[in-house]
Amino acid sequence: MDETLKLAQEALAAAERANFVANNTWMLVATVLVFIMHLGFATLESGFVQRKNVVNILFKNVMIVTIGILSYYLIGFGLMYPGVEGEYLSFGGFGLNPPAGDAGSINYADGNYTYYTDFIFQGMFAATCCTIVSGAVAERIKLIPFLFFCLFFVSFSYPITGYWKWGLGWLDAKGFYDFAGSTLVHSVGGWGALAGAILLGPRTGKYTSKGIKPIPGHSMPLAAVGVFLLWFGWFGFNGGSVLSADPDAVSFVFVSTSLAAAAGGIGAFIISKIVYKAFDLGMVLNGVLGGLVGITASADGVSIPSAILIGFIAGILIPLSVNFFDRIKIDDPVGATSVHLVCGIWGTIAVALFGNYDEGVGTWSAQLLGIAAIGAFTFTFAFLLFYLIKVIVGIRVDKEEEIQGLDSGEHQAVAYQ
Amino acid sequence: MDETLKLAQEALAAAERANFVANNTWMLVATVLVFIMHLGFATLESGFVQRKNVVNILFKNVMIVTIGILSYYLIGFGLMYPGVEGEYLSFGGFGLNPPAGDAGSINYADGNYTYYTDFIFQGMFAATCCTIVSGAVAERIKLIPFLFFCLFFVSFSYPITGYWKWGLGWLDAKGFYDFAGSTLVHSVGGWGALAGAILLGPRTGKYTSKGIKPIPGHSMPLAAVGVFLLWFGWFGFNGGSVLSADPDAVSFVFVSTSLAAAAGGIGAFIISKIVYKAFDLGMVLNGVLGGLVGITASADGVSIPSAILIGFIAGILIPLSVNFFDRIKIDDPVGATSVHLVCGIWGTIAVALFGNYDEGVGTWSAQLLGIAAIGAFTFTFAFLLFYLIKVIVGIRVDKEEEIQGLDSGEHQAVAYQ
Amino acid sequence: MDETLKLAQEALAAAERANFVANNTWMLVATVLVFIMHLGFATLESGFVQRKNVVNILFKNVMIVTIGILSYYLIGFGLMYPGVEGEYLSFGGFGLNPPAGDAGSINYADGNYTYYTDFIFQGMFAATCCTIVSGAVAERIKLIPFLFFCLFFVSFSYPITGYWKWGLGWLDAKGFYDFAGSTLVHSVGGWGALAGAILLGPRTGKYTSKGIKPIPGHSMPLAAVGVFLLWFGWFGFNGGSVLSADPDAVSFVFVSTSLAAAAGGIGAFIISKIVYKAFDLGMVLNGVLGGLVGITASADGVSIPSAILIGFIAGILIPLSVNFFDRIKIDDPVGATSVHLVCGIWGTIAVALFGNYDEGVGTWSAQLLGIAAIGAFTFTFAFLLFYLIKVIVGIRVDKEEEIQGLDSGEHQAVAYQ
Amino acid sequence: MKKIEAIVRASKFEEVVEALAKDDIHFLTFYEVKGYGHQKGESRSYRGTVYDVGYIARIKLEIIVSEDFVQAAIHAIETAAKTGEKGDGLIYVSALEQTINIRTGNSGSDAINS
Amino acid sequence: MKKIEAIVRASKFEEVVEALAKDDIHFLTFYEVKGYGHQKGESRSYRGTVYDVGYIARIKLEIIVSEDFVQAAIHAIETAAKTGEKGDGLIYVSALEQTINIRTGNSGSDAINS
Amino acid sequence: MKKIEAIVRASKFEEVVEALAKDDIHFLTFYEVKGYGHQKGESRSYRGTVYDVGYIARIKLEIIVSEDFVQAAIHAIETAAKTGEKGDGLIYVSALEQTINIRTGNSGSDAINS
Ligand SMILES: Nc1ncnc2c1ncn2[C@@H]1O[C@H](COP(=O)(O)OP(=O)(O)O)[C@@H](O)[C@H]1O
Ligand SMILES: Nc1ncnc2c1ncn2[C@@H]1O[C@H](COP(=O)(O)OP(=O)(O)O)[C@@H](O)[C@H]1O
Ligand SMILES: Nc1ncnc2c1ncn2[C@@H]1O[C@H](COP(=O)(O)OP(=O)(O)O)[C@@H](O)[C@H]1O
Repeated sequence: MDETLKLAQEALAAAERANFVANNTWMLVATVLVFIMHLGFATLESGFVQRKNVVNILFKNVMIVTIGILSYYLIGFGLMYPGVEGEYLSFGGFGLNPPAGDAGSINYADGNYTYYTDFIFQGMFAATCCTIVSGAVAERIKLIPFLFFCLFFVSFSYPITGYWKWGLGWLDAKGFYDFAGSTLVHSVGGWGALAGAILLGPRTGKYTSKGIKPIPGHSMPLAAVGVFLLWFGWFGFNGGSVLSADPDAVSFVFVSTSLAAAAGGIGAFIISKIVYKAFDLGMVLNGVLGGLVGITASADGVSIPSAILIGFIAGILIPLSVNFFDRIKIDDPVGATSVHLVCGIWGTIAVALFGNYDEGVGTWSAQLLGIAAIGAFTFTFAFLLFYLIKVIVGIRVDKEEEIQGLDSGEHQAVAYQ
Repeated sequence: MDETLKLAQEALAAAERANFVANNTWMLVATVLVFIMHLGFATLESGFVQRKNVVNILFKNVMIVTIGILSYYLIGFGLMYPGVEGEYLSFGGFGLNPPAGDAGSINYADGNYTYYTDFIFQGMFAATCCTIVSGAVAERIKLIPFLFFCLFFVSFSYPITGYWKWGLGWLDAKGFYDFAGSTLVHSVGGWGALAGAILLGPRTGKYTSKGIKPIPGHSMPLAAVGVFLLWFGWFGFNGGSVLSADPDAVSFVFVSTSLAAAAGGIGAFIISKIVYKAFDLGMVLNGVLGGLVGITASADGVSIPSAILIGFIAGILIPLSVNFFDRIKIDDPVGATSVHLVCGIWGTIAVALFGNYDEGVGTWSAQLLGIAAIGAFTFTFAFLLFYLIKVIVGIRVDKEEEIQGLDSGEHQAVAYQ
Repeated sequence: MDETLKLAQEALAAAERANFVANNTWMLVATVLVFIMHLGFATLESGFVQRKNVVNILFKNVMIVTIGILSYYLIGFGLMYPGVEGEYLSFGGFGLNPPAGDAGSINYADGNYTYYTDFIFQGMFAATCCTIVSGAVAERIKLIPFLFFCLFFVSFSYPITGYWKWGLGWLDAKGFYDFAGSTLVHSVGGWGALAGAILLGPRTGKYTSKGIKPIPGHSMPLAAVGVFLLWFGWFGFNGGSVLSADPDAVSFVFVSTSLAAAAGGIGAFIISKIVYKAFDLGMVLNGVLGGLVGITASADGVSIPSAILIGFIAGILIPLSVNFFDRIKIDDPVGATSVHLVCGIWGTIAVALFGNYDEGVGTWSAQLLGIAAIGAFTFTFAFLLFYLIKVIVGIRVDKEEEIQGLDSGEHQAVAYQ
Repeated sequence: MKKIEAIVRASKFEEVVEALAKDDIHFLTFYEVKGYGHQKGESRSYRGTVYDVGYIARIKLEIIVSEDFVQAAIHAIETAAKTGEKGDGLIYVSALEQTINIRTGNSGSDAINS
Repeated sequence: MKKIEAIVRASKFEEVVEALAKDDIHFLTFYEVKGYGHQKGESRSYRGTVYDVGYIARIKLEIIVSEDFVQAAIHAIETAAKTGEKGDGLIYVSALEQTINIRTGNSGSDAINS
Repeated sequence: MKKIEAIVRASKFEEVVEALAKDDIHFLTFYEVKGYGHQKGESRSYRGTVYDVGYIARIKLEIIVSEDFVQAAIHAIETAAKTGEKGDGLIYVSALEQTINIRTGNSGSDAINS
């Protein structure tokens, strides 16, 4: 009977371990899926830029990932998850400081994942915000100044606002809700993109006296590959944000995310046909992304029909927003502001509109406060940072180089031989 | 002692939960893998079409996924899994109706996956059948009529025949066996492809008085990327069709699937060298796909040597079949009919030849009946649907547009700048 | 009370099963990730070769995978894991011989994975060594002779040296340590690459009287896609080499691997800027790969700062090594020798420098012995094999064909239309 | 010897080559060009903006023939390349002072009949 | 009729076309060429080696005009294409014996004013 | 001034450029062309069907030289480009009425010696 007790205890321990292993495995798979989103961005952006700037955009995307992960290791993680609640700013220390023994393992997050899993999953998100910026400032920004921007943006701006909500800072206390980062990741990137696009000004020849002169991307296949890869990665981005492998939650998130993405594509398809009289691949691709960004804030807490509606509206917003930014002469070669900023804001509002969360969570006031606070902070941070760099070393390549292309200018190379 | 009992019960519950989490996680990973097959198809098909039709094929592939998932949500799932056995046709209702509580969760499928997992895994399969069609009708079909075809094909034809077997309809009762869809997915797509290719007729200039004039695809790298991605996704397609993470079954399926794919490549390599005197990349790529399609019906129930043989024969069939369809002047730009229809039928027959299944399952009569019944239904459905669309709005672009390319015609765009 | 005992036993069994399912699922996911590395190599290599040789390199990469998996099934697995310890050479039999019942299942590897999982995971690694070679001998080697080389290299050379360590052969007994294959996979491929590059000689026009004439790759996007996919797959390559889903170990490996890859990119970035005055995309891409290869031997047993240092140094080695091989006129179109051989050796040495392993494991003597023994065996094997093929049928295409390109020569095809 | 240059639609190119062959003109060189002419450029749509690329794509032929083939060649091209729509293109002829076949070294009309 | 050929910088091409249009020359054909001249080729860097591709990329224009437009065309191109830097390129003019418009069949100067 | 045009094999192009350089001819323009001639086109294999693309790929050179360089240039090209196999190509020379250097404005032979 004493035997039996031991056996039962042993069984329970083994069962808890098994749950731990299964949950952690999913979180690691989700990490891998989020990683590949960087390839998604790299291909999407290189597809949407001109042939003469492809090496440059690829170079940036590779560097962003390396810088992003390393700086998140050095500073970002400590800033975003200091382990202090309710603050505006707090720092948990440099590098990784895993709690010893089970405290960093099975007990770190109720048997859902380890300390290292936590870091690497979060670390994969970090670089994303800079990748979003790189698309909007493409084809005219200087390489090194841009990398400097990324270093500071991902080391400070992203983790600080990330702390406010996911690090259980003050915004979380206020009931602000953002499931997987419509605001914390996408809008943040979008605000940075907007700041950069404004300070840089449009590409030479984009807005002429004769009106808008489109500068088409050089490879639609690359762009399409990018969108499929991003959708692919989004299963990890949203599915992993459940922070466990809870079957009900994760499978629900898969469904809401996929249907929203699909609805986004349909929405963009309809509008670009009706309003712009064309079957515009670029629009439909961005519509899918819009749907994904839109559902990201509430993928775990809306009804499926709501998810579809959220995605559909996001898809509709894309062509209108792209057109709007062109009208106000803010030149964004890949449409990052429309996809990540506009749909990110929409998705965060959708939490208040459609979300089924606990009392006081995701309220109108909380959501608007979050959008405003994070928007204000991030835009200011990015704008000042870009501005500083601009006055010190300059951020825009000279006109001759822009016309020749950044590949021959910055890299003495060509993308295709 | 009462304590002990509680503890033991607790342990058992925890253990069952852990099994549930692990199984469901695998099913979700499999879903993600099946999803990326759509990128595989998109790249394969765009690689095999001419430069002037690339935007069009990409556009179609993106739209198919969005339409496929949404329509499967609206109608398909209810038609395919109505929860009624042995029938020819039955409808479980629109949209998603998850059983409440554990009934939709741990008890939904003996702790293997949730209701939502079931839907999204199945939903990813659905669009595939249309993607297969899109390859065969590429470079000459009108966009909107084709999307209409897809809407009806994926909403009705695919789920109805799917119900017959996987939904436990009449064919299942007859002992028809198709593990992961050699017939239910691939042949179904292949029959639709055949119907479309026949009704459309060949591309202008393909079959001249001077004989067959090959119209080479515009990018072999894109095509190769497609095949690798499809193989990659097939691990989820076949591995997920185990409908649990059962280690023995899934790992066996991985081995049989991989070896069949490899053997398919070798088979096509040998034949295209011997018969056609060339190291033909397109053939070898299609040979790998042929091997994958061939093993799909029996990946869980044949010996490994049989799996290799099945794949090898499928690989041999590819060059012969491609050549056959060219001889009878059925023009299929990507070889979809050879890969999915011919090898799908072969794979379904292979069940009877090599399969080790329960008494009365996968018998010759059952397999032939299944092939015939599903073939007859699907071909008729697709043919009539295409025909109806043809007489009402027409399905083929005019010659001038075909020569100019569908990209400038339908999209006023070019794939590469 | 008897009841309770039964219940407790049942619970324990269920819990053990759950652990088994979770572990095996991770190993299968890792297998899928390793598989996609073959696409990574295919795209990387085709990006780095000239337009006129793209079909040829793709063809080789597809054939290598098919040959690799099949030959590993036929012979390789039996040679690499004969189940005999401490030997130099031993053979476990042809094909697959799974132990019956639980012995091949839950008890095969303490409930971590099945026999079939073991085979397929190992099988995915095998082909890699040949893919590495194919890059270095690209643009001038004859197709069939090369495929012959692969057949023997992957059937005998790779599994024999693999047995020495992972098969628990003599090197393992000596305390040699190589976690995931810096030496066993990458250096082995690198030695083969070196042997081939030496015997073939440089591409026509690479080393002229006027000095080195670079022959740039034809598509930087393809090359970049390759590197991202390889990094993606490396999560399975290193993460799967834990041979279980142990949360602590796997998550740690994810972190060390990612940070080393990032540091490798940074290292190559700095050196190529300082020494070669250029923002060289090719170098940064190879730097990332160098970091990955470098950490592969010790990803589970070094501190995170050491992992970063290992990656960083590997990144630094890349430009220097590429330049060194060019100086001694060994022509390697993709830089495979620098990435896989040089960084593979560095990574294996790093085990002795930074590794925290049991007494007598990964000592300087053991590591150097391993590098020397495996290097000597593999280089000799590859050199003799290439040499034999050379004298019998010749290995190099004639100059006219080389200038025309292997695509029109060997395949009567072009990669792009 | 004369040099005949012609700018024609890509969609008509094959017919032109066949027409020339009928008149025993089997040798020619061609390449892709872009042009501005009566026909306005193709209109494209990108990101909700419709625009005109300005130019149109055409194929240019260059044919070296001896005096007595000129009219036949012109006639063949004219009839085969004509659609009557704007954009059909031009033919223009100029005189050559020397023509040498690299392989044979023959010059003049022998340069091309060898 | 005359044929004016000009080799200009890609970055100047649009200005040249506009300048010609100002002088009522709306028809022309152009294509991408590479050239060796005073200006040395672009320098490239690959895998740690800096090298010179030798040539530079340029756009070649071909304009068929009647006698009286020649000087205007040359002037327009010269002024619009000039930067003063090495690499500006060349203009050269040759005589045509015949010019036929494929659509109209008109020849001579009517070939291009129709 | 004369315009020398030559159609040569891609594999011979570099040798031709070097040969011309030896004769002090450093300036030229070139572009890729396709051609029909004695040599039949490359044969291709796709999906089990072998076919002939018809044309062969070649490089066309365009060299503006003054009278007295013509023979040297022709000779250089002829010898460097010759393989003796079908497909070696052609050289043809025509007269120019004007030549202007855009940068210097010089015309005639000065256009290219500046
Ligand atoms: N004067 C010209 N000089 C050079 N090329 C010309 C000229 N006129 C026409 N072309 C070429 O012919 C093409 C067709 O000319 P276009 O005027 O559109 O045909 P059409 O005269 O039949 O209306 C143009 O795009 C251009 O490439
Ligand atoms: N003699 C020539 N024959 C043919 N093309 C020439 C000649 N001289 C110059 N070019 C073309 O003009 C381009 C610019 O010539 P370049 O000498 O660099 O300009 P610039 O004379 O203004 O210095 C060259 O790259 C070449 O394409
Ligand atoms: N009469 C011609 N007019 C225009 N181009 C020609 C002519 N003859 C030959 N060519 C060009 O030269 C290339 C080689 O000609 P070909 O007759 O094959 O060489 P060879 O005369 O040495 O046999 C052709 O492909 C074509 O581009």
